[in-house]
Amino acid sequence: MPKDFATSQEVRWCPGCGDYAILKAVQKALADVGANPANTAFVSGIGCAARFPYYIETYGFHTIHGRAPAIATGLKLANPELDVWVVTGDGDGLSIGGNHLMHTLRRNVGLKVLLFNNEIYGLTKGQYSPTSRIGTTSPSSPRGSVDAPISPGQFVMGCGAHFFARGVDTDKVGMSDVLRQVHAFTGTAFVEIFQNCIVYNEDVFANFTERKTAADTQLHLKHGEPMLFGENNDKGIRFNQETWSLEVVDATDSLNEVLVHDEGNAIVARLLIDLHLPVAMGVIYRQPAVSFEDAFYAHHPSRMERKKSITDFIRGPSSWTVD
Amino acid sequence: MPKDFATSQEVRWCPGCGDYAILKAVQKALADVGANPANTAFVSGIGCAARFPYYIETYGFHTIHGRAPAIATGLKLANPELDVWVVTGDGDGLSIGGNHLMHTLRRNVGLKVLLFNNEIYGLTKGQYSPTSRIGTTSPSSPRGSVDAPISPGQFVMGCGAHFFARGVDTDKVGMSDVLRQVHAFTGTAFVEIFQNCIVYNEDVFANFTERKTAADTQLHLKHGEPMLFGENNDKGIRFNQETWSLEVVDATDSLNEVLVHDEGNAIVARLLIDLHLPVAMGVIYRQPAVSFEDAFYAHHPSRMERKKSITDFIRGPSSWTVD
Amino acid sequence: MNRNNDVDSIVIRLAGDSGDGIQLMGSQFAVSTALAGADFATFPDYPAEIRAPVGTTFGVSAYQINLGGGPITTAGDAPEVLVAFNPAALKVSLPLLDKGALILINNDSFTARNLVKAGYDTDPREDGTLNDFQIVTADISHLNLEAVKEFGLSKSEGGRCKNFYALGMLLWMFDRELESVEAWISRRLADQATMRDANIRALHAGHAFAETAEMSANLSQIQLAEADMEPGEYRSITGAEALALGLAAAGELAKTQVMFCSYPITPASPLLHRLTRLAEMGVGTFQAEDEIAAICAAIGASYGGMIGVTSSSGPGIALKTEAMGLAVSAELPLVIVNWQRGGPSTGLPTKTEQSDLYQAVYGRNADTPLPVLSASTSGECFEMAIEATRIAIRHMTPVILLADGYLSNAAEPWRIPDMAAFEPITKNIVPESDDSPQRRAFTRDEKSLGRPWVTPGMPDLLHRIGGLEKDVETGHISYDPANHQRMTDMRAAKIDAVAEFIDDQRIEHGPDSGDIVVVGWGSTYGPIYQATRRTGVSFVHLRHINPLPRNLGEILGRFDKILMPEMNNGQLSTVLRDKLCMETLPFSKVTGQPFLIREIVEKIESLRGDV
Amino acid sequence: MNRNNDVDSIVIRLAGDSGDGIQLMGSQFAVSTALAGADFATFPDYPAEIRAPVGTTFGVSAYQINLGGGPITTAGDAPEVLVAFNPAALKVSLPLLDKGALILINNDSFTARNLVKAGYDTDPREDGTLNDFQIVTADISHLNLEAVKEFGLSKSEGGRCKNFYALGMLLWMFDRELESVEAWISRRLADQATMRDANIRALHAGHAFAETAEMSANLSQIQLAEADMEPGEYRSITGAEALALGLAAAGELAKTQVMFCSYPITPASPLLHRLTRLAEMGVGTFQAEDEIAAICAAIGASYGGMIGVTSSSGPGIALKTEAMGLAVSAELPLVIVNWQRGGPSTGLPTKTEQSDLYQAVYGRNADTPLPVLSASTSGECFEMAIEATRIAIRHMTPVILLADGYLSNAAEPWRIPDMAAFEPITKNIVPESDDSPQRRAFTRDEKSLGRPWVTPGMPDLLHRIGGLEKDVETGHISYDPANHQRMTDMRAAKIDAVAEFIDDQRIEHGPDSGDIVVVGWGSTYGPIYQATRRTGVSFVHLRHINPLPRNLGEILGRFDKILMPEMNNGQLSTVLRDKLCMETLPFSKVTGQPFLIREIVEKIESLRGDV
Ligand SMILES: Cc1ncc(C[n+]2csc(CCOP(=O)(O)OP(=O)(O)O)c2C)c(N)n1
Ligand SMILES: Cc1ncc(C[n+]2csc(CCOP(=O)(O)OP(=O)(O)O)c2C)c(N)n1
Ligand code: SF4
Ligand code: SF4
Ligand SMILES: [Mg+2]
Ligand SMILES: [Mg+2]
Repeated sequence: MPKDFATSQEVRWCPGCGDYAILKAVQKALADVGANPANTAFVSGIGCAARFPYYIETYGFHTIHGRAPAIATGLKLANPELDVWVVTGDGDGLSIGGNHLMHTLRRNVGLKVLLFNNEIYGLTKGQYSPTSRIGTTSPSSPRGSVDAPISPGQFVMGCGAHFFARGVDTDKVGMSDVLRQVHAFTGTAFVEIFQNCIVYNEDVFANFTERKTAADTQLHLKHGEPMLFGENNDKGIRFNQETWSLEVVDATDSLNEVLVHDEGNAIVARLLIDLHLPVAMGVIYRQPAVSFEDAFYAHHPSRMERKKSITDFIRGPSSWTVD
Repeated sequence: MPKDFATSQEVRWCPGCGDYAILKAVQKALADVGANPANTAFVSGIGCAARFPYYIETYGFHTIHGRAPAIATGLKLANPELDVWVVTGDGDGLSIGGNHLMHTLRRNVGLKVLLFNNEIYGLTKGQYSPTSRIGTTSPSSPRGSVDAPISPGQFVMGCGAHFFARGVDTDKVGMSDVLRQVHAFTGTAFVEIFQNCIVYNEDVFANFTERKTAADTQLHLKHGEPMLFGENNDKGIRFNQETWSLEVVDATDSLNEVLVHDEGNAIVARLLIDLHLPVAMGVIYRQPAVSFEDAFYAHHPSRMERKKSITDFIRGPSSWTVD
Repeated sequence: MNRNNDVDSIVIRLAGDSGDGIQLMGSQFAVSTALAGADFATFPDYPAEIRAPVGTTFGVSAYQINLGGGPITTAGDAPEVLVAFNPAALKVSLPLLDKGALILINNDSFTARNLVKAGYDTDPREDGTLNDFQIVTADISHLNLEAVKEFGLSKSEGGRCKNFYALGMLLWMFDRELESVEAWISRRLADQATMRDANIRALHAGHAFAETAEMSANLSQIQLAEADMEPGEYRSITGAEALALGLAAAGELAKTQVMFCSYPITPASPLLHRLTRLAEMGVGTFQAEDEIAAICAAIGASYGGMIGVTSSSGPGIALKTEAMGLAVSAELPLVIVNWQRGGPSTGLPTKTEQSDLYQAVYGRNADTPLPVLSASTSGECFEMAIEATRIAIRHMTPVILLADGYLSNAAEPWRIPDMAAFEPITKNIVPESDDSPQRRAFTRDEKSLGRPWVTPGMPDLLHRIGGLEKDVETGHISYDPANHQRMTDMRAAKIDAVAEFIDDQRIEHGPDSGDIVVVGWGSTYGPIYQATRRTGVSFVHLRHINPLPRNLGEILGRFDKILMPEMNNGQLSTVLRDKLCMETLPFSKVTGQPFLIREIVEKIESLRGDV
Repeated sequence: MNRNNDVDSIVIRLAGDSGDGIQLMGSQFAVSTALAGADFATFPDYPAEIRAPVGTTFGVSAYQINLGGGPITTAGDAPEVLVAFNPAALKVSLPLLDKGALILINNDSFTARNLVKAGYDTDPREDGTLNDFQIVTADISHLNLEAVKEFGLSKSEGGRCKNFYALGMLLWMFDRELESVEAWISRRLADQATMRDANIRALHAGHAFAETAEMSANLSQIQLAEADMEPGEYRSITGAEALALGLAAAGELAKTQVMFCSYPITPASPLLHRLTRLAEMGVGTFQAEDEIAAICAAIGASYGGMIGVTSSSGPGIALKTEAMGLAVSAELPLVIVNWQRGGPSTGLPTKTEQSDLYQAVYGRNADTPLPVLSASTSGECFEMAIEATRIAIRHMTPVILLADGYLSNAAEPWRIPDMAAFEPITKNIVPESDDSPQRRAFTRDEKSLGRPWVTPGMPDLLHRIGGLEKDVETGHISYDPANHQRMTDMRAAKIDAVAEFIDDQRIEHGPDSGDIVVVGWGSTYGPIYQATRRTGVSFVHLRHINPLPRNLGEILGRFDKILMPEMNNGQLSTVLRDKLCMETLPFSKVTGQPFLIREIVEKIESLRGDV
């Protein structure tokens, strides 16, 4: 039951914050897949998002700003049997923590990384973040920010990610589908979750997250199925080789031209990540590969068991006796 | 004259190190473009590569491990008139310094970044680096490394780079061509230089850097020209839409299918980066955009000039007088 | 509380939900108070959560003001007037009050639901909880809505005027004018005419209501003594505001731009926010990707010829320590501001503490000394920012300036200084000589040991700097053992040399010698000031912590006991034992809260008992 | 030099090009020395450059050995025998020698070109430079090539045997057996038969040559006193080796695996390299992307139930200080090893120093105390690694273990300990109770104040930890002021409690009280030991620096003067003044080089003059 995954702690996000819906979705997904709470650990950095572990009845470690992936890597190495989740924000994960994220991804450490992207630093009261759009006005950019933002999707692909997915905080169906697949993945499963910060960046994603228009503004991907969207699946996505880009076509006319989603295609994944409207959701890229901990243990002569005692080693290459 | 750019300091790399050739190439390129030494600054981190500033007669700052891009950003902001070069290694730039590199690239700070990739930590005596291939044996991986390496090219593209080029340490012609273009670029110009560490990682790139076979193993790109290589330019690169990948074709037969290099095409750039043999060289991607410092100054109400005195501000919103 | 009488000073605490506009109300009250000639000090005390659930105790936002005849140096120990906007505010504030305090309660908010949220089983207004206090209740929410009805606002919009209604009442109580607040509302809401008018109406309505018969039966006007302040022009200022202005002023004095590079963190962010508004004074702000990048960009800016400044709080400063070593080694100027907060680790981020002194004085690898300064009051942040910059440029060194979470937000009246009274900040001169540029760039001033500030772009001075050990004379890399010793000695001597330029330590007040001297630093200035005045003991307060003023040892040597109240576990005591080899009596309070005056008074009295 | 006689001990320095195999030759010489019953100490001294140009002075690699009747505790002040493989080696070594020293010169390398590279205008063999010394020359390169000619090696391959040729000569001089070296060559070059045989041949040829008439006329055999060493089994060990073995042993004693997470840096990397070879003893190594990731991964591993260990040198430790605060706050065990090197900043990375003591004891934000230990000798790194781990697990705290660049590489004979003599390392028990898991996970042991080590995967103990302040009893987040004070006090008390478990301080030698005591810590042990023995003054050496042994103040109080030699600017003096409020006499040497015995002897003598 999802509520078995709720802790006794009072949840302290702002009323109306998108984090509540994500918490619910994760609790539900863990219940759905029958996760063992004692074998599950949530590791987070610092930020509003990073308060997450206090609210979920598993092991939890609220660490320091930006370092959750590194701490989680150590945890996973020490106990590869655990399900280790990392909860981070766009500041925590992509500003101060970018380096650890990069190396986690390239190593393919078996972590489930949920990045709550609200395009703002929530906890420190609303400064622009590395995902904020140019021109974002905030306490640290009263005349609008000038920094070009990073695309989380392009960044993780550039780091050699093996799993990249997207979801919307309030989209129960889409989120629980994605989270189940995250749970099943070996290696780093990275999810960008569009999260609404109602206090400092209200409705930045409204143009595609509004329920009413979602069918037309979101493209829900399923491996092996054509990329269709719209109220009646009447629109599709086609690759235009002239312009080397994706474009929307009328699916009723030209169904045969509509791309079929192949999760293993890194090139199309990058085109999908850049798609503006509709915005691609679900598992955009998945290319399984051996996880870092598996490679580590496979390679470790004793699989971290003590096969010899110190007394077998302590003499070194040569020793002598004084009597 | 290139030798005007040599300092009085004895060069202290290992005899035979690829760094010597790069130093020469840079000295020559600066002389060729008529750079003003007093207006040029080289900023480096720590590593063999990072000793570079001592050997070039311009301003120079040998800083700390991984932080050169951040220091250079401050320098460029303080004086945008300077030509600021960053010299870094695969460890300095991509291990400890990955985060700063990422943010430099997304912001498009006007720095010329030369990353000497020797796939090893030279200065600390040969441990494997984040670009070392799986299985690299080194003092810290006596049984071979297990970490999957990062691709510098994919990484910088994922960070939103606007300029990515490649060169080989000993390739005078290619290097000086690339360096001239780097010099001319506004924004972050990033070059991966394949550099031979003869002590700890000799000949890792020999399969494509050998002079004799270079014509067949390197693809030298020129904007607007077909992607041809081979002794007689008899081979070409074609895009296979079935497999979404690049492949080698006989250029005499199917010249019309050979791709024409478009520096602005980020998708093809990524395919080129992954090309194994031939290895793509030269300017792989270039998509000019406003630099961070230009955006910063354009946006700064006084362009960093003091327009008002403290006495105009010091009263704040209201003041009163006590007599 | 001493109602119906003239009082010397009074402590008022406003408390309500985060959404109630308490901070605004408080700061407006402070300013209108000051305009009428009172001295004041404030202490904003708000929750860690951004917007905690309405009505909860952990969502309570408070603002404490101490006002009256001066000098007022703290926000006061126990509030004598409490304005409680809801049951949770009452609940968390009650333990702070002494018997007899006046509590003004917003009746409307005492609903069953809110009582439960605050954790009250029964209504405190009725169950005897408040027996020891004077209670005045009013239906503030309701009265306010009535007052602004005509503007046709929604219920929630109308409700947002409530703080001005209550402010109107307060202003009547203290016989203050409404003009300044009215002017402020008009400025702030210039383009929202309806809200502007509604707020002004609420203000007047609250004032009028307090004046009416029903209210004034319970509530009477209080006449505050006028403060005896030095003549001059004053403004209200927080530490963050003063430090921002100080940095800008330092830039002007040095005829150089200021490049401020930082990464947001509580409670350091307000300085960043303030500085973004000083662009026309030659101040640039760069929000870096992390603290390391921030200090590095500042170092780069200094290398490029602007004054590089960075700021953070403890955990962020920790990340900067490696780069500080580079700035020491490369001999570049740099100002590092630390707004201390409760620790270790994330600790109590919104609470104040002064526990980063060890880190500032000793917290680097190797022998890496640098000057450490500290600001005592919000206003003093201005001068200390100038002093830090002056030292950084004169000695070509990074300088740490310690402030804290309390100073960042606390407002006080500040006499606007005459800028002409500050000496310009001058740079060391590049020697004219035939020496190599490298040597010229490292020719140090004989007295300050600061080298010239040579920056890329200057013709004929090309040279190279870095973090490897350098020859003490030529500035080239040197692995020579004897040279390393000389450089180590030079770096120590350079920081010691700062003492030759700074003012001698003075005694704030009290006798020149005697049984007890109280030694403080930083924001404990306020409570120590009052406690030592009340008890008549001597008070020494440090602004320069490394190096210490030359005469400090001599001064302290004239007293039998050195009492050191600190919001940490005795860190300044370590420094004084280290540098002066003097026995001290540490007096620690590590609760995230400033000292109360009475705590220090009691300590002094108990010590006296011992003497 | 006292030739043709039995000598008690002798100091030999081998010096040549980086490519000459000096380090290998030195370490083999040390071992064969030891096998014959001599005590020894070594000091490898190599250049900062990876492979500096051949023949240059900055490319000289040297290895100094002090051997003979024990106890030998330093590599010796002035070499009495110098083997100079080329002019550059002669040039840089000469200033270290006293008059009368014996210099063995490889004639072949004294070419015009090499003389120029070394900066000699004339040939020092002929221009009188060496008049004060005894000179023996031999055409070592040439003789060696002759000896290995039959193996058909290339000239450069053949040349690489030269160090063994010279080693053969040395072994004859000291009347040592060739077997151990031969065995070593056979093992090392097992799969390169030709090189193996050629090296063995060179070794014998050198030995035979020295024995021949021409040579022995100038060079005579030296009989070294046998060391009076405690009976037992010995091996040669460096600090990096001993620390690696100590960590593995600690894991075995705690029945827990060890996860070592680090990022390469000089001179810390050798520990990483060593540990990669101990995998079958339950040791894992993770090369992280930077120092922050390294300590964080170690914290994660500790959280997961393995012993997390990280290591670096000063600049890298600086980067770890924020995360140390997290480990303190979360109360997790962790061992942090600092191999100190010359600073500030990049400083002198290949040179030794002990200047990170401030950083270790005071270098964190907030009140964040943690235990600090220090290893005195290479061999002692073994025990201190165990001690650090024991404290970390007992008190559930990060522990800093200080070592330095000298210890990392210096070899000494080490008596192999009996593992059965070490007490097992036990973990605190999770209390059986009906309390919430959170509270149980934070129920501290009464004496050590360490909490139980509860790790994810344990059923029924789910709880949450982090860096925000926690309730002293329940472990839940707490913003309560009084609780913060209690937690601050608890954290201080926990570290103080370490003193209850450690051994009392002992006096190494000398009287129990008197005029002078010399106090040291870390790798200055060796020279202080000798200097105090020679002068007969008392010697106290610290292994526990925070907290200090309980009886330290009492011991030191019995002496009039406390002399503190340190390879820093007086950092331990600060700690003693701070913790014991005692006046000390700092004696600093910050040159990147270890103290010479005579420097300390002279200091003691001059102090005695004063007494
Ligand atoms: C070392 C350090 N630097 C800075 C901070 C301040 N800080 C806390 S959270 C945060 C950013 C939060 O943004 P994000 O990760 O997007 O999370 P959100 O609050 O938006 O969920 C910052 C800068 C800190 N706690 N520690
Ligand atoms: C903070 C810090 N960590 C680690 C080091 C040690 N270190 C110096 S250079 C280096 C890596 C060098 O590798 P790379 O950047 O590839 O340069 P290369 O020597 O191969 O040119 C390391 C780990 C350091 N100097 N400072
Ligand atoms: S500040 Fe934004 S992200 Fe943080 S809790 Fe409030 S609404 Fe959510
Ligand atoms: S170690 Fe390698 S990279 Fe470094 S100087 Fe030598 S050859 Fe060049
Ligand atoms: Mg965010
Ligand atoms: Mg490298």
